[in-house]
Amino acid sequence: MNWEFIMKYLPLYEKAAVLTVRIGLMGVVIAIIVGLICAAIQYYKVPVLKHIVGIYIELSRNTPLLVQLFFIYYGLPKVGIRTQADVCGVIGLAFLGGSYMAEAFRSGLEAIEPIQAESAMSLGMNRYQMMRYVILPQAMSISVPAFMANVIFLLKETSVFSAISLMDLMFTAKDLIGLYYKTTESLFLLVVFYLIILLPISILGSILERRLRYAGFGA
Amino acid sequence: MAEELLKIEHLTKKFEDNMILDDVSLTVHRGEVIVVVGPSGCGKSTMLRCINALEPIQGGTIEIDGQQISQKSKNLTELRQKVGMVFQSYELFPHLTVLNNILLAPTKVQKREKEEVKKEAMELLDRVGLKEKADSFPRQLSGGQKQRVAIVRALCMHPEILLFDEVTAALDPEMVREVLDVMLQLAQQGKTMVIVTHEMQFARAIADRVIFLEGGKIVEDADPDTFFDHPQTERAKQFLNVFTFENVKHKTAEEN
Amino acid sequence: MAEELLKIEHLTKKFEDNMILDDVSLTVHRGEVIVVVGPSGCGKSTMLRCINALEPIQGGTIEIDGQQISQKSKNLTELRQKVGMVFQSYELFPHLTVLNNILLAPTKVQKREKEEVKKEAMELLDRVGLKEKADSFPRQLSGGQKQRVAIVRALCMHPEILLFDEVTAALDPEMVREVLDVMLQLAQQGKTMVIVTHEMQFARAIADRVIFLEGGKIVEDADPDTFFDHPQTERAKQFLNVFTFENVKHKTAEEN
Amino acid sequence: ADGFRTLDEIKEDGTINIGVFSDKNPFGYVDENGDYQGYDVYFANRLGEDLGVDINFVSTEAANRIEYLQTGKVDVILANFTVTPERAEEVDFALPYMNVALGVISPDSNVIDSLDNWNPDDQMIVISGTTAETYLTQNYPDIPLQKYDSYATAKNALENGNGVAWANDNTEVIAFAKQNEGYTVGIPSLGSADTIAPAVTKGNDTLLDWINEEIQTLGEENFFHADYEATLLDTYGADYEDELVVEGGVTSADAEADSEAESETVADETEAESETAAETEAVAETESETAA
Amino acid sequence: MPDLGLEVLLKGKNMMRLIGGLGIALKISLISVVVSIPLGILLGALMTWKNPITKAILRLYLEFIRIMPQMVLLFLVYFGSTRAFGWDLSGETASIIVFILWGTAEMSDLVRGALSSIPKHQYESSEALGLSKVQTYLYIIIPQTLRRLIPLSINLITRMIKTTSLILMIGVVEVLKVAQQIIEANRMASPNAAFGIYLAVFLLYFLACWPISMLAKYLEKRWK
Ligand SMILES: Nc1ncnc2c1ncn2[C@@H]1O[C@H](COP(=O)(O)OP(=O)(O)OP(=O)(O)O)[C@@H](O)[C@H]1O
Ligand SMILES: Nc1ncnc2c1ncn2[C@@H]1O[C@H](COP(=O)(O)OP(=O)(O)OP(=O)(O)O)[C@@H](O)[C@H]1O
Ligand SMILES: [Mg+2]
Ligand SMILES: [Mg+2]
Repeated sequence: MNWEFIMKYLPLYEKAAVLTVRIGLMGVVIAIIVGLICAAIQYYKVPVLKHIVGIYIELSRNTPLLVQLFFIYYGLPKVGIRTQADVCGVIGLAFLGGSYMAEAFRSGLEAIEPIQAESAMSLGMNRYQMMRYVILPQAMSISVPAFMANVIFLLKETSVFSAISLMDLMFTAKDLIGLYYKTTESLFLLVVFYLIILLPISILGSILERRLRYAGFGA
Repeated sequence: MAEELLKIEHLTKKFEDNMILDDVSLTVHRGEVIVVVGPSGCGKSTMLRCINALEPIQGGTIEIDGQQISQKSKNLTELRQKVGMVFQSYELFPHLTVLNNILLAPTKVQKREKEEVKKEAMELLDRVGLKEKADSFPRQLSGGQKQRVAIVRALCMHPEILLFDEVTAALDPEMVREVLDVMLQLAQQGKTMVIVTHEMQFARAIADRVIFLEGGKIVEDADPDTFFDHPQTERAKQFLNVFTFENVKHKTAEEN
Repeated sequence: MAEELLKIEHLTKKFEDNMILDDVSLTVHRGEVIVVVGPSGCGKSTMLRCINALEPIQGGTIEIDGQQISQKSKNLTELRQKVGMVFQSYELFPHLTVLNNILLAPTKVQKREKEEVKKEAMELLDRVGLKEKADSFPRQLSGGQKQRVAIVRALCMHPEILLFDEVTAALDPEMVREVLDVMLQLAQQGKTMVIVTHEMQFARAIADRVIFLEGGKIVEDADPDTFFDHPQTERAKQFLNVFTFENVKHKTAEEN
Repeated sequence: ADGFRTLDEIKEDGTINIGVFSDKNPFGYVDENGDYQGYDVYFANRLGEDLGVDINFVSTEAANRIEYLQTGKVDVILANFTVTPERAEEVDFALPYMNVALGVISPDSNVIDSLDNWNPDDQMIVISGTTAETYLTQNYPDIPLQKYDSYATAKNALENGNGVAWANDNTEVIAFAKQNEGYTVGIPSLGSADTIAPAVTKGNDTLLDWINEEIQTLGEENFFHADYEATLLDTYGADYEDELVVEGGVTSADAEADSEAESETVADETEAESETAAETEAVAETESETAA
Repeated sequence: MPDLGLEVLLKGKNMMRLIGGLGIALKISLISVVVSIPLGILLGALMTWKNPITKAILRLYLEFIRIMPQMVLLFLVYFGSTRAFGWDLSGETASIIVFILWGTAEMSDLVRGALSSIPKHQYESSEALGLSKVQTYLYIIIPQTLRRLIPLSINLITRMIKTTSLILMIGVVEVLKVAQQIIEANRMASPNAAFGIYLAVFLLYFLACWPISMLAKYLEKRWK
């Protein structure tokens, strides 16, 4: 292990980690928004739109992110739709993550017994009050484990951004291997940085999940 | 006779093509306690749900306090506040404490003062023996405690009429008793109630009138003594038979 | 007196440091029907589970047909075959049809001829009115039907004694009746049974002896008429009170 | 062995693993029938034939080539591998079979003909692990590079306008300009004039010696000219033939200096530059601050 | 209408080559799943062991595998391990190794979940009928666990197929690489082929994964 090399290229990895996290989080945030909209459309069974959402979810869940990115980044410009690499990364992640988030939210909503809505209604609440005070708070907390799993999944998926020339962690490692042939050191740094990013989120996720599973409300 | 609080006339209700309630008419006066009995699937729950406009109806009218209620009523949420409902399964909001379960609707829907409602809620909780559970969450309560909270929650909205749908069906005998005792109290206070139950002894004790529903039709409508001791129809007799047993032990004893 | 089939002597059972069964002794003779009643948590289920060696015991002995049974018994599976057990929740195997649920143990454990067992199973199914459900899966049955299958499954092993643990607690009244009727039939046929139930009328009708358990101790052991009409202990009186109601309606009627 | 197979072991096995590009038309690519084609592949086929073994082509990316040799995943790399001193420390190069320098191609609409005064907002497309990347990283650290790991993606990126220009071997960019309308090689020659040679795992002398002998022998029949005519003529026309092809392992500079063929191939390059430059206009005068 | 790559797709063996590339992806996923299932069951069972050292090691392994992006795992095995241990590993073998490592981790988690979702009274009623421990597992627990497991493992196959798209990064010629080769070989004749070819790849992956996930969904619903 060449520590000199490691120290020298540490800053490069730091920069890459920032980019990984930044684009990853942007993708996750948009995925959440997309997911919420899709889940709402499916929950309220909005005509026409619900079919479109259904098709989107199937397409997105049954194709790899790398192929989605290749199509967006290299294919679409041929019909005049051009995107910058970072924008493309965010779009790709949101396209993929949107369906995963939608499923997480939808299963949260569906896990709530209809009797909850009915008792809210029989207490005289209108639709908005019912959603705001009864359904959403419960659905959100039920979705937490799936939600956290999705966040980790999406951050992991950013590793394919290297294929569209985004200087993320994976890219940096690949590049250094190609430039200086220091495979062991480059991979070592790569693993360390992914652990630094993902381990805390994973631990947070399992804490939240345990709380919800064993204690539930009122822990 | 006291004023007519609930007036159901020629109610029909279908699920797709199945006739669930078939020309049901029923008037409940203020202060009256009506018990509805009948075999499983005869439409008891559906009837209660129609009164609260939780189900769309296909024919007839339902009036509460002189105002017609249906899913299309403009003032539906107001009308629903006149009707308190308690269901079979624990329908407390699991993410709120007992107290917040009770306060939610009075403060958000009726926009009443939080402090005032809180005072009332604590008094009611005290009366059902659950004062010290105010800050517990539903999952920390037993089934019987949950149902008593659900009753308090409904009461705190000051409804004109209370509907109970097999509120003790999922409980152990002692818990059943806790809940039924609360309902007996309410009856003594003169609350208007429509109760669906399978507890025949309780029905006889609490009812002013017993309604026997079968196949979506009201087959009998009588005072409890008449209904339990001299049911008029063959069907009601059969139904009541389910709850009585003939001794078998003597036979076995002889064989021994 | 008929031979002693089940003999429990000075049984103690703890969960960690909680004494659940405290020096319980009970003898059941061939052909006897014993009903065990008592408040929730008093140890009724635990007692039945000990008889079947589903729980390790901390003291005392349990003998079936003269042979001691415990989790360490060498011939445990043989002894268990002498005891048939039906639980509260539908414990049919969901991946097998009704018939295969019944055939599994007789063919795999007792190595009996499949055809012969099948013939017997179909006769028993017929007797509980479920012949045509033989090829259905458990999820296609109602709760009452599942429990009747569970009873047939236990019967098909030719047990010496049958244990029933609140088998109707999760059922609607009519389904309750279907299942209890099957049990009444078995009593008439002279089967030896130990039954835990909250259906007091049924208990009275079927029991040769009623055992009242409280706090892990046998508090009363009497014939049903004595127990229900003249309970000896204050606790038993309190317990039975849960099942009787005093009329309240006249008061309300006066107030109106 | 130390992560490589000797000549005898390869012969015994009956198959040689050769790393080539599969997306670098016309040097190494796969045609619509799934067969490998191109200048490098033509040579590779001949190697296999003369060795008397079957060939297993392994598709490589630029950045993988050293890795593949060092971990023994291939026996030989014939993937347009430019000889550099840094690489020579990691692998052993055989005699060269082609000349190369760097070039920069850009769309006609915005021809880049100098790397000075670079607009910091513009990005230069390069392929990860190529000499272009190394050269620009060392000599023009301020030019933002947009890096791709395959030829296919880099070319797509150029077409799609993701970067303003693409720096690569001049052979490659010239070929691209000839094959695609609307592109100009604004800087035809950058850095040192280099050569392209087969490479083997460091220390695999038996295989290295055999390849060197083979290249020398093939020179007698003008094999690489034939290779050019079969694979590159369509793209470059006849003009470039003498300029690109190195026959018998002897560069024009070597020929003039009459130096020994077995010597370290890298050593003599700087002397070669004036000679090469004089001969053509397409491969222009190289700058003096060469990497070597 | 400019040519967007459809002609190229139909030229020569191009379509067959793409499908062949997908075949490699399918082959790798299938082999990996088939190996992962027994290994996962074994590991899931080992996880229930009381031995704290076994437990700690297994947990470490599972957590590491589940946290690292699959691409990193591929690089670690393909480049890292060949360096460290000096063995010769083809890209395909490396991918199978990674997918088995990953699949086993996922599988063991699924097994654990499936086992713990079998209600306790299933064990008890089986014992009460006099079935021995072995018989209980053989006739009652394993059949029920498998039912829960089969849809989940089918789902794992689709996840693996999707992840095979990454193996072009370690030099395996699969669908995406074939697509790049086709685009490259036809750059002159059809400069816009990237659109059609990548679209075709997108659809091919969809056609491979969608029926499988539908099957999983169907089985899950049916065996609920
Ligand atoms: N949402 C629904 N869609 C279709 N049919 C329904 C629906 N809800 C109830 N039914 C049917 O309507 C009939 C009456 O149901 P209801 O729940 O009112 O019966 P019930 O008298 O309350 O029975 P129980 O004593 O079992 O609660 C039943 O046959 C039931 O199958
Ligand atoms: N596995 C266990 N671990 C610890 N305590 C237990 C366990 N099972 C039962 N208990 C405790 O043992 C006591 C007796 O339980 P048991 O289930 O036998 O009561 P029961 O008389 O059957 O009550 P019910 O009428 O509610 O079925 C209860 O206090 C219960 O909390
Ligand atoms: Mg009902
Ligand atoms: Mg019990």
